[in-house]
Amino acid sequence: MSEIIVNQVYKVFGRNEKQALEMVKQGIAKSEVLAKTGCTVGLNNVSLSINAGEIFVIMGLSGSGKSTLVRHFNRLIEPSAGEILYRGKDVLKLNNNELINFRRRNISMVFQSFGLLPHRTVIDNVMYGLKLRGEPKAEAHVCGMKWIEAVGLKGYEDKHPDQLSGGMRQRVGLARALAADTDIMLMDEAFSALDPLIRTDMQSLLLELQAKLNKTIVFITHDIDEALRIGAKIAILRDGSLVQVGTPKDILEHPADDYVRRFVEKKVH
Amino acid sequence: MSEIIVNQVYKVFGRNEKQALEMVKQGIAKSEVLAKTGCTVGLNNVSLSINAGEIFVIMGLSGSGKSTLVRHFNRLIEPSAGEILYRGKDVLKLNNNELINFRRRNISMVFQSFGLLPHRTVIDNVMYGLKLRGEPKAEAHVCGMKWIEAVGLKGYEDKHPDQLSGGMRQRVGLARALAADTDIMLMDEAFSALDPLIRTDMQSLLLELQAKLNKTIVFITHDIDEALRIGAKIAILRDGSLVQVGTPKDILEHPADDYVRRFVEKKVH
Amino acid sequence: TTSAWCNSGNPLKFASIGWESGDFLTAVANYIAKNGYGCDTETITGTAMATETAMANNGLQIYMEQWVGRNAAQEKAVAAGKIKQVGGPIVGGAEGWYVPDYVIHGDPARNLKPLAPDLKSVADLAKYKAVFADPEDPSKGRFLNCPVGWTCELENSQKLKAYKLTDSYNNFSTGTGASLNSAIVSAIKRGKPVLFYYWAPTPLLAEYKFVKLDEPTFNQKCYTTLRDKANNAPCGSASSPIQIVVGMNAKFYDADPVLVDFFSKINVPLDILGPYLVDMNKSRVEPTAMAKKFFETHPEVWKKWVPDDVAAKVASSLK
Amino acid sequence: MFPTNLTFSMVAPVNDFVDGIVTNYGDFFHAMAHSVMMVLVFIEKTLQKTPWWLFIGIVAALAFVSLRKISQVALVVLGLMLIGSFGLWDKMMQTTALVVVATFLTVMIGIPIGIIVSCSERVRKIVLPILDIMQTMPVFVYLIPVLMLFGLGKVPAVFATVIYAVSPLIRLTNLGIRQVNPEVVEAAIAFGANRWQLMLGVQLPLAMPSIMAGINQTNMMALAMVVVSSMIGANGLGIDVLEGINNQNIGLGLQAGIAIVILAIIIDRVSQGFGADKRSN
Amino acid sequence: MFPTNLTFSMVAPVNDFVDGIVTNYGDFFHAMAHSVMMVLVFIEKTLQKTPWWLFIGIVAALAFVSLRKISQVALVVLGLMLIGSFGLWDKMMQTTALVVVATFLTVMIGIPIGIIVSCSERVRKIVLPILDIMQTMPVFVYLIPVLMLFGLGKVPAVFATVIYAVSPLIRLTNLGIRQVNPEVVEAAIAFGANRWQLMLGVQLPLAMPSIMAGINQTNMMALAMVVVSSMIGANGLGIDVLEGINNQNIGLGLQAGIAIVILAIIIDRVSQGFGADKRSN
Ligand SMILES: Nc1ncnc2c1ncn2[C@@H]1O[C@H](COP(=O)(O)OP(=O)(O)OP(=O)(O)O)[C@@H](O)[C@H]1O
Ligand SMILES: Nc1ncnc2c1ncn2[C@@H]1O[C@H](COP(=O)(O)OP(=O)(O)OP(=O)(O)O)[C@@H](O)[C@H]1O
Ligand SMILES: [Mg+2]
Ligand SMILES: [Mg+2]
Repeated sequence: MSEIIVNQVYKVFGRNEKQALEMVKQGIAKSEVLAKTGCTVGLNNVSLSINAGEIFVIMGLSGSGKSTLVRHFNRLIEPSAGEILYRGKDVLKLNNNELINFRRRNISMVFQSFGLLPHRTVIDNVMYGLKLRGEPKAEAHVCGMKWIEAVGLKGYEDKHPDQLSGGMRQRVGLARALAADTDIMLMDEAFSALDPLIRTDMQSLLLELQAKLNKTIVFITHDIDEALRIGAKIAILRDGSLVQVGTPKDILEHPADDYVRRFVEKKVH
Repeated sequence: MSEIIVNQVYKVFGRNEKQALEMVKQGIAKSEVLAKTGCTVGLNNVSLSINAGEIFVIMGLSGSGKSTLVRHFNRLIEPSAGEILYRGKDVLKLNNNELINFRRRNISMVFQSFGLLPHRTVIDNVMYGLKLRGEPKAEAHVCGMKWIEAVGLKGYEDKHPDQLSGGMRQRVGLARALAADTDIMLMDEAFSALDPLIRTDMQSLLLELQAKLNKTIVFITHDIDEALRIGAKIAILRDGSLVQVGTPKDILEHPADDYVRRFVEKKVH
Repeated sequence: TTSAWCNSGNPLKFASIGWESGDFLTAVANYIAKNGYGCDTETITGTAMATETAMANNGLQIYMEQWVGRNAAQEKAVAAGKIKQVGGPIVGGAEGWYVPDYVIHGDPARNLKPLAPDLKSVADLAKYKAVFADPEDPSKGRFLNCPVGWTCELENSQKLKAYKLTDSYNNFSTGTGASLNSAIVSAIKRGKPVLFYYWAPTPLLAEYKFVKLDEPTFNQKCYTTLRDKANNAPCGSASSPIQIVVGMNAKFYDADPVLVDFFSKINVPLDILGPYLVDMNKSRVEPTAMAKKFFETHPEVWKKWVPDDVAAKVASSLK
Repeated sequence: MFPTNLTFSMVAPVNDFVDGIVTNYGDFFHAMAHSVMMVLVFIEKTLQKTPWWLFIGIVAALAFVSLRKISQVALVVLGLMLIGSFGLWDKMMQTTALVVVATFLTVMIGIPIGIIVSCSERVRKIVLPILDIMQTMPVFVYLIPVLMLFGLGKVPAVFATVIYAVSPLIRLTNLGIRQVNPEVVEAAIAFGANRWQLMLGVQLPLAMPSIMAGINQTNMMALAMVVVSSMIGANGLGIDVLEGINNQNIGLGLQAGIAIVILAIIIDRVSQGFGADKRSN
Repeated sequence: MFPTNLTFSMVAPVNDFVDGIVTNYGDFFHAMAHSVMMVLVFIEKTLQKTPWWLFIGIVAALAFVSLRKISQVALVVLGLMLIGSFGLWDKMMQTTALVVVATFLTVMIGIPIGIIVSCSERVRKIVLPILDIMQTMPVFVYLIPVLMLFGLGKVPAVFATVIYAVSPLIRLTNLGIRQVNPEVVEAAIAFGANRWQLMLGVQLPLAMPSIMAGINQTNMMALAMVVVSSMIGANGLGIDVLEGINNQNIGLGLQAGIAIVILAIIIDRVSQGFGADKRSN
């Protein structure tokens, strides 16, 4: 069953959004649109569907629109055109309350740049999602501590984010999303700052979660090994357009074009 | 010839620095020091030497003190104890002017969290080091544009950092350090947010720079493939202590302990 | 003898006036009203603006020293019947243009030469404009006018025209009484010449030696031109004779004939008042303390203002 | 010089208008002011009845809770003692009652408005000029009508103080909220924070330094208004300043001025202490 | 009530002290003030001699450069015309001269001090109470001695305005610099920025929103002081307010008050425009 469906979504950043959108729809290239209008193309006619309970990996060049795409799923960004369905309901048509509930219960996110609350301690950051939806403090604390331990930050629960290393901050963001215990988890380069040991642990953790609790995980990564290990499907973006979607096997064996081939090449040789 | 020598450096973060330092010197473990004093051990008796013209890779678990260590080289952090020599001169004894000149001419850095100037455009960020040391504007601009192109950001030179994707920001930080054209470059997970294609290009760029211009590069990474590809020497940190230093071959063939073995294992199998 | 106003539980509120003679009169009247008539009295501080407004609205009842015809707001309220004016607490007030004595006669003790030996009347001023030179515009002299918005400011501005001094003197607004006073005191302390408008009874005039410049004698027709801003060819005249009264709110006036009678009898002779004012200003004696001293030393004056029973109560409260 | 044929005057119509209001509605406004005044009088009386050592004790305790430094508490106590030994205790209590009520009202009004302004560009465009007017329109211009309507004394004083002091608080609350890192706000929204949670849990705490700067300015301006308050019949320390001016008694004015400054510093430090980041490590 | 046996008074010694200074050094201070006054008089005369259409033209041009919006420029022009048609052109020029000089001095003094304060915890501890004093010590307390020393009028007015208005600017400059993201500062230092470059290139630009809020407060407070300035003999719009007060001529006071507000808004908007982030995209 499709958990998320993305339907012909376009996103253009900048002042002359309308004009630039027209140009994009006419097939003018991202660099040319930028040079002519000063607008950046984020997404260009992206359509895809993500099944419930699968780990869906998104890959692509830096700046190709991965973060922009996942931000559409919880409507942190409104598309310039197109629609996004969650279990058949149009996310863009949710009213304010529905949207808040959707974010609290159904979808959580690990941010590429962490997005921690600088004025709160590690444990308070991790409990944040639970507190927002009004869970009792004691339970939230227990749950928070569980995930802090799971990401290996026990002992640091009373520190503030600015006292942590980059990878530790990333793990706080991870624990926060895990603690929220939602159906969908958006993970924007959630492991990029982690060393291989912790990273492997975290990958296993994700696989376990997905297997046991049937979570839908949208995972952005640059590491093809990682993508192949955990991804049930892989989507590859380029300049805002979707180049290929498929199982790891598909992608490895039948790359849609040269670009995809070079992406997976590293693995092959 | 040794470009940088680190001699028995300790670093403790927190209020009871003295007391905690004593405990560390007595060999008490990092987690225990944290629990007892609230102080975090950053570095614990680290000594190493880095040769001129080599790419020196630092690896280790998240939170093991890698960023802390390289911040000592350009004295963004003062050690709790120990000394740091650059070409035989004690960096800790430089007076204010000497230190500024050292930072302008001899050492540049790519920050893990980028550290871009949010109020300046991409090109101004990249030219920043050159402007600081008073190079003529026109030349600095030419040089800046050269490196913006090299990291693949042509067309974005007039954007501000908040209009870029994570990987693009990282590349701005990279271009800024490259443009400064110093003897030493400190690269704190400088490629972590980059996709494999751009990443490979950047690795080649570094190797070329090192070969042609004989730059000394201190490189923090979590990617063992990357470490093996570009590193002349690899140092492995754990809980602030140096566990092993050696050539990739050394490390692969004679890991000092289980920890190191697990780190490189992924490659071996 | 009792007061209808106070007996019905109303507080009797005096305006705090803010200059020495007013403060002294207020303290005297307040003391008698409180101790002699058993009133619940209060003295409310405020600028003239605030207290005059409150007088008209019955926020205050008594204003012990009002100069008739010298305040536009007050004139309006009187005309509208909101304020009644009675009695004459001070007789013999003065106002005019002054210079320190040393400007005319010199002061050998301070080594000051007479800078304007022949200065007698306003007509001589043009000749001496350099003596009173305005630092902002030294080609003219500076005349320190009275605070903005007071009636005297308008009169003085018209007088400058009438005395043909507009080309030789700048009309300087001092803003407030306090800054006028400070400017004069500063000049005196430094032995500098200064030309200004002032009034009496005040500690300033009582303490230092000044010379009041002669003006044409009072003449109602000319005086009217002096009070008309729009008139560009006024003729010279001294200001109208001064009348100082007690102002009271009309409601109070109607309600309490007994106290009205008391207020209308109050009068402190100038020769008694003068030294008191200097004392208040120099040795910083509180007005209430000054009033008590006055009650003790001059029973012959104040006992005339009240019935015997009230006088007795006041006298006994002094012990 | 501006050509005179282009000039006109609004003096007469304004005066007539105000006259009309005072004549027709004066009683109504006076009655309204009366209840506010009773609150003020009650606070003032309570403060004045409090024994001096008890008052100092309470303030010292508050200061300790807020500042957590014995040396600071000692300074607070010393300051109050100094005011007392100037013989200004009673007047201080009157001023304190007025300033505390005015500051309280200002904060209650200013922070919410600041928040609203920060949420909407349109509201900001409307509110900003009003703030400009409130802060620069000379107090005396509107004080006369207010005085005519509300009577002399405390009520118009509180009124004027709030109007004058609320503007920087609104501005700084708005500024602080707008400066909060958008990435942090985005993260909070992504986890389903509603407006209220976002404001209370993220934006306000992170805007705290600016807001505290606003509260500091509010305190300062409220105390700067003490003299003006006395000009319109409010009792307190301002009276001595006025008397000092009128009678060239600089020492008297200075003493009261020092008392006002001490009061300002105490109120400021204690309130800043409560707002400060209590992060221990 | 505070026990009376603990009281003492500093009234007499202070009065004697001030008397002594005025008597002995008054001439010296008057001479000092004279040169400042000449500058002020010169500016005022120049402004007054400028034809009104030229002045409006210059201000409109400034506003255009700063605000880049025709509608805003039109409002500025309209505002000035309104002041002119109230017949207050000359007085406006006098006030403008005073306020512009005072604001200029305040900014020249306030921003550097704010920067110094932001660099050192120790300096901050010393400067902060001084700011408290400057802002809350009632103007009139020190104005009378200042007046006696410097003479009536413009100079003490500028003096008082600067003292009163500089405090929020110092505070907000300090706050803004301290709030700059430490990671950005670290990066600048790593590339060899010296103190000067760090301040000018990184800290000040990033602190700009706070600093501009400080300049806004400075403008507001400088214009709030216009009436006080007139109380000590400085010409300008304040005179009409005083006259309005003393004659209960509310309309007259209101007209001048509106002129002051318009002036405040124009000065504020134009200066804020110059400080605003000119980022186009
Ligand atoms: N400013 C600070 N204050 C307190 N503790 C700090 C500070 N900076 C670093 N630490 C602590 O020092 C330790 C080492 O941190 P460091 O940033 O050097 O780790 P790292 O090896 O770079 O990790 P990562 O791979 O996650 O970036 C961590 O435990 C961290 O909590
Ligand atoms: N707020 C914004 N304003 C303007 N342009 C933006 C904004 N956010 C993203 N962009 C642009 O949209 C494009 C896609 O950005 P996005 O962050 O989605 O890339 P990404 O695929 O996540 O890259 P990375 O791997 O580097 O994180 C980029 O060209 C970027 O410059
Ligand atoms: Mg991204
Ligand atoms: Mg690090």
